[in-house]
Amino acid sequence: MSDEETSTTTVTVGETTAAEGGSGESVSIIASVPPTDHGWLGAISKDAQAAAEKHDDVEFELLQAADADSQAQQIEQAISQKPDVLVVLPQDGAALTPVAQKAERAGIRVVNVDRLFTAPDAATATILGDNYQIGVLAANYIADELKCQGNVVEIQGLAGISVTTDRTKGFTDTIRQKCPGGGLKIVASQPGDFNPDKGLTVMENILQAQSDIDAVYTHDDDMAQGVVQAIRNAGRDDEMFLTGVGGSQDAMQQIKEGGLYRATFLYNPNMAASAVNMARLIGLDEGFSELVPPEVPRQVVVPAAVVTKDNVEEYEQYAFD
Amino acid sequence: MTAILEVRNLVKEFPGVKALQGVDLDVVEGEVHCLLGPNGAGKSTLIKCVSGAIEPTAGEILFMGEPLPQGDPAGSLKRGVATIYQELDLVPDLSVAESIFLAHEPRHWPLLDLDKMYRASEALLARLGHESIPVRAKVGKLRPAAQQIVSIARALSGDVRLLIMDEPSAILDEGEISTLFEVVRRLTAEGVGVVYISHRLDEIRRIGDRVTVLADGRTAATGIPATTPTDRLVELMVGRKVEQLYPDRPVGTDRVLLQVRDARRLPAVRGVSLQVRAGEVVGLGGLVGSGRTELLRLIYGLDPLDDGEIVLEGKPLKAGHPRAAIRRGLGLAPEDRKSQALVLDWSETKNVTIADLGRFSRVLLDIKKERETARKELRALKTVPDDPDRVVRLLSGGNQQKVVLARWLLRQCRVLLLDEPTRGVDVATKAEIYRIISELAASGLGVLVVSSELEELAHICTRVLVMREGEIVAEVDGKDATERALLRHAVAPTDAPDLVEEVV
Amino acid sequence: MTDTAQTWRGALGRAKTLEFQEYALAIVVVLLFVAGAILKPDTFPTWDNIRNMLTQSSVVGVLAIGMTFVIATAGIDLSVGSMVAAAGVFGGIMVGTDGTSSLVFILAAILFATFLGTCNATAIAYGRVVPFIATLAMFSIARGLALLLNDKLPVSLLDLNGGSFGDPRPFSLLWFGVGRIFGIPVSVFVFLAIAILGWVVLNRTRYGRYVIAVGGNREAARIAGVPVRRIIFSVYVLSGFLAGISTVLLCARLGSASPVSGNLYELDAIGAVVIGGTSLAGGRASIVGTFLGVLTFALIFSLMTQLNMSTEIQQVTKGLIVLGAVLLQRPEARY
Amino acid sequence: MTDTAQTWRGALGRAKTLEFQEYALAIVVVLLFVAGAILKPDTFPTWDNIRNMLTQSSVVGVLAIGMTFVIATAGIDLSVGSMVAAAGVFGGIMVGTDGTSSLVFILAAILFATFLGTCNATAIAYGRVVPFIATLAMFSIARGLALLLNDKLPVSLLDLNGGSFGDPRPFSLLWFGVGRIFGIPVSVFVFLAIAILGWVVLNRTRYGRYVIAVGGNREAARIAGVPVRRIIFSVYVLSGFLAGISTVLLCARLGSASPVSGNLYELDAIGAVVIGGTSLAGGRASIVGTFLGVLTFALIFSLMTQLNMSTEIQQVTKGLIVLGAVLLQRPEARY
Ligand SMILES: Nc1ncnc2c1ncn2[C@@H]1O[C@H](COP(=O)(O)OP(=O)(O)OP(=O)(O)O)[C@@H](O)[C@H]1O
Ligand SMILES: Nc1ncnc2c1ncn2[C@@H]1O[C@H](COP(=O)(O)OP(=O)(O)OP(=O)(O)O)[C@@H](O)[C@H]1O
Ligand SMILES: [Mg+2]
Ligand SMILES: [Mg+2]
Repeated sequence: MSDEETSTTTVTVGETTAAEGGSGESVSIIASVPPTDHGWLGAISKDAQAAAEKHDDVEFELLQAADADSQAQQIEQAISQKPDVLVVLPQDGAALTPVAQKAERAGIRVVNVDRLFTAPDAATATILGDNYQIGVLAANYIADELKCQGNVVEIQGLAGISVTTDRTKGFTDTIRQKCPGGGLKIVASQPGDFNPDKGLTVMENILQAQSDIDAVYTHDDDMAQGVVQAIRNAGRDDEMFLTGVGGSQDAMQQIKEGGLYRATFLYNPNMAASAVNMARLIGLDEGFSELVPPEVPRQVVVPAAVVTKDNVEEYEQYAFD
Repeated sequence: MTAILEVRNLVKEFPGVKALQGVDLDVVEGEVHCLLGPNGAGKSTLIKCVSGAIEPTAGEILFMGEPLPQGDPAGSLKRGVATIYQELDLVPDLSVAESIFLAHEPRHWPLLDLDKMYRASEALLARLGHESIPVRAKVGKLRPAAQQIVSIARALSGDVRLLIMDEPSAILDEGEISTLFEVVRRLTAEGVGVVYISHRLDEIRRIGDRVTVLADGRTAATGIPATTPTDRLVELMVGRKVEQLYPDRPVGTDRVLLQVRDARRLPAVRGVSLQVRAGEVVGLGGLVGSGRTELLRLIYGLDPLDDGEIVLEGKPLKAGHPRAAIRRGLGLAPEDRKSQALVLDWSETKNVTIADLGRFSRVLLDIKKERETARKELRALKTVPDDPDRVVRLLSGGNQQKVVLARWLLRQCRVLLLDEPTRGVDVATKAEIYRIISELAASGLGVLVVSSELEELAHICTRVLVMREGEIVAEVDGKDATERALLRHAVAPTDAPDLVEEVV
Repeated sequence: MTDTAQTWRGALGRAKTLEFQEYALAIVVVLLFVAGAILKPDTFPTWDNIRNMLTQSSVVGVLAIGMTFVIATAGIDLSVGSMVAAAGVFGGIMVGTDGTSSLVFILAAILFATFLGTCNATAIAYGRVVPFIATLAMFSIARGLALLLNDKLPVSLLDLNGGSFGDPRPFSLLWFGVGRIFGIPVSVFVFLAIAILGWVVLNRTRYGRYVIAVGGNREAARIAGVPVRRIIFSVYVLSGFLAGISTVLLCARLGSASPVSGNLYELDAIGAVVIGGTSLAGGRASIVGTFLGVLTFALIFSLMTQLNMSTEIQQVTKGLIVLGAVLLQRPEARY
Repeated sequence: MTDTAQTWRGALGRAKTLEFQEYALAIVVVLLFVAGAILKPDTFPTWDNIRNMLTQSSVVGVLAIGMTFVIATAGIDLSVGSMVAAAGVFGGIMVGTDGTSSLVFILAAILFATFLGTCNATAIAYGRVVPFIATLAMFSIARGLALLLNDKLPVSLLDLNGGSFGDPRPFSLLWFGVGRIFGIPVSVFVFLAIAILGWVVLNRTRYGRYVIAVGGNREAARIAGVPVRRIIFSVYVLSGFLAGISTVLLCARLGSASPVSGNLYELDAIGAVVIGGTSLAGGRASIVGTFLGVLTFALIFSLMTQLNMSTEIQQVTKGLIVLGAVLLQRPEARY
């Protein structure tokens, strides 16, 4: 993933150009997201909706799919409705690539959010968070806190999807680089399926097996609640600390209170709003892809941020519940 | 004498079938009222209406002068109507005691009083002469005959005012029937009324007081004395005289078709050797549980042999492979049609042709030809209805049996194994089946018939073998065979000689 | 006897229950379509949308045809969804990154799924493991294999030969996903062909008769000479094989093979089969019913997404429609 | 006649199948435990870990006891996992954010789950919908409700009264999660109590005999005077009620109620019941078997996570162990 070259653009794409785009016609945008039964994704769809409502000239529709296959089916149906722009947050980048290509070929511009398509011609513009970087940040944070010495447990997301793979890879790569002596050991690494109750039981078992844990890296704030609970139930909250991903209200609250929950890593869910703004711009400006106006970059990477007790106040505005 | 049961003008219509079209029946205290009628006449339907298992379409049922609640089995039971159904209607997964007391279990509230249940069950079974049936065993693990005893015990487990028995003797042997009759006599002496259904006409005279004849859903005669001559009863039933019940005895040839050498599978079969020649009808008599069914299963390859050999036309049969047996020309009509022979949700056609689909299939099945062929076979057996599309589950018991027979008539076998082929079949059809067996033999087949009706074996077989405790204890030439003689062999020498006396 | 004989001819006493259920389900399908046409008159009753719904139903549809055979023998196959995932990934790694051959993928996927089905079949027919448990084990094993085979990563299949997107060469992988013949998607042809073939095999061949006999009364079937064990074996192999075909259709549309695909397909397939009137107790099976059941689910899904319901409302609505559909087709009283 | 009588005794010897299966499964449980003790001698065979495994099994265990009754009547309940989620969220919103009463949560969750179970029961017993379909619909509906009730958000339950962490007051919600009596977790007591009660009800009361009778031969049960419809109704209500208790045990440990919890619990519960020897065809049920089945799954899960196997290897291993467990306990030939 090429974070260096592209992460330059700010998150507030479109706000400035919004006013001048009023050519009288309206833009129809269809957004497709995975099921929003999950904090971060829920925030994504709410923000997108809100951003769309700010503009009179945007006809907005939000679709939710249960899994990658049904999302593909949904987008196929959306294509038949011929919107101007499709905003797609794919459940699985690879799986959704062909259907996005199909949309592009049908003359519908696609804005890819968060999880990358695997082919360059699948999207006109891309706005993404960087899951690999989240792993990197988490590893850095934990390594610094523990001074490269101790036992770390990783509670992963759902096995087999790119989000999980990237968050794991960024984490393990960085640990290896940063603590070459091997003083920082990942003693257990198990999937919690982004699910609090799975996180709970998995952590319960790991607590049985590992008598000495210094830090827990979880892939998600919602799931982390189950992990936190397992640690507390075992009465071992003084022994270790824990980090999350996402930036939920609950997590921020606990970070503020101090204790077990030490940090979370987030990229602003507001990227969905940015995506809608971007989509609107693209939609208003027909033939945009030929002209490639400099104010709409092809790829925007939203940098991930570390939220700790020190800076939690400034990030609280971005928290979702 | 007071009437216990009065049935007035009872009508029952199933979708597309009028099973009862105005039937009358009355049963008085202390009598055994026999119900007679050909297969499909509506006997079972009638008694199910009384027991509450089904709801009549119209008509009146009075019990002790009061209307009986309709379609409410629990209600009928509570008033003292106990029923033994034709089809063994037990729950295989309950123990014997639990089955006997299902829905009226003795309780130490809130728990079951298991002790009392076991003791009472043992007492009931003892009363029926079967104290040895283990009351804790699952009913499904018992042999059919033992299950039937459990059904009877169940019927007697409550307060009985009216006892209804639908062909209870079909799977019992002579000894067990005698015990049953003993119990019935005791009950009638106490004033209980009994409705008794059977296709064995000899039983009518042994136990019955009065007879009602059903034919085609109507009462052909009601309340006539049990002493009415058999000929007359048969005529009432089938609307004509049955000229000749038993056909001529086939003589057989010298060509040995089937040879069983020292077949053994413990504990049921303990070393049996026999031969069936072309053109012969060989009878296999014995008491229930003597191992006849097990022997047929061994020959047919359904169970593995412990020891011994089955030879068909000079070549040994692979043991444990029914398909191989069928391919070599064996056919088996098993004794329990519901669980072993029929796919109940299938049409008559499909049940008839299942063993011989090859004849209708190139790549695809020729279902028109299949249907026509099946219809022809069913007609030949006078199956009612012979509608080839009719679901077998809805047929009367006797007609289901005919469907099974039709299957093996269709598939022309070399040797046919028939396990109780006339069980539950009416007189006219019995005659028909005897005739067919004899014709098959005449055409060169070998037939091995197991039957608990020793009388029929005595009349239709070239030779009769008698089994006892898994061994063949006697071979009687057909011409010398009498029911009495066969029974002597079948019963162990130590057994009470009065049993033999009583039967004959 | 003639008068009663006549009434016996009466249609109702015959094996009509199943047909009735099929008609009722057909009505449900029509009702759903009409509802869609009323609620979304511009986009729902279009040729494009119909084509789309049929394409969507093809993946689960093919599985459901196999499932009908399995359930007809009173069995069940919980592993089809996982097999789809495993077969896809296996096919994907077979072609490798330089992969040029669609055929290799297609064959590898189908063979692998058939192999997994054969494992089920062996455990059930020869190991005498209850189908529910054997296929539950495979549900877990195949999903594990899907993750294991390519290190939890999806495999892209876009570079297979013949495969430019707009106009894939006939019989290339992508052609099965987006190709058309006479304007009808290839995957729809595949589904229809398998459904029709399934119907013929089930209703017009000796094999089909045996399948139902085994489910209807295993002991009776054995005594009548049906090779019970082989029949049971065969239906699980068949289910695996069709899972392979389903994999091809899915991956062709997705252009990739993902180790997490096929999730809960077994529930959809079983649901379609059961709603179509095939009895889980075995012995009664209807391919037409299954086909209609698959359509019902596809219609519900399409309608709800077009109405842009949120996930949770969708789930509630879907449940209610399924319940309604079954209540509508409910046959006579059963107890 | 004494001779025939004697041979009937032989029948008894064959009625042992179920018991044999239970013993065999007990051996599997022991084997798994021994394997754990060998592979992780320091941490696995400890009192703490046993306590942990029992606590973990309590949630699915309680569901599995209910499921045993349902399956004994030849039914199935696919909705238990979704009901757990819905009941948790419902209980959560009932106490509100200022919620102070554990009792309100507990009652609300149990009542709501029972209500959902009653919906299943009504559809199945009175609407005559096939259990698979009715509960598949509820599977979807209850999950939708769980998401809908609190706008897709989890509800925190940490502030319920009585609930300081280290030492929750008896009968407060958290007490059910972390409380102990004589060193044994409360949730284990609850599970054991329900299992024992379940055994007594199934084997020693009239109701239990009715349940078996209905599953073993519905028609025979009916004509024997068993209120078939009411029995069928009752088992689904019972399953809902126990889903409510399971909800309490889960949420007590989790300290929150999540709309995505309970995922695939139905498969675990059904798997435990079936591996325990209860027949999906009804009529044969073993609470002891179910209990051992639940332990088997808990042991497998605990062992594999403690060994830190990767997911994909876990899934393959789990499948193989399940298969092995069933092969080990396989009774005599079935066809
Ligand atoms: N549930 C049903 N639905 C439709 N038809 C039925 C049903 N039950 C019985 N019949 C039909 O009603 C008629 C009477 O059947 P019934 O069982 O009463 O005969 P039966 O006199 O007892 O005969 P058998 O001597 O063979 O037992 C038969 O033609 C049968 O096919
Ligand atoms: N299901 C079974 N369970 C236990 N024992 C059985 C079973 N079936 C048969 N047997 C044994 O085999 C012996 C022979 O039974 P079988 O049914 O073969 O006798 P039969 O002479 O054919 O009697 P019937 O007239 O009832 O058919 C019985 O004594 C019994 O002990
Ligand atoms: Mg009858
Ligand atoms: Mg016999």
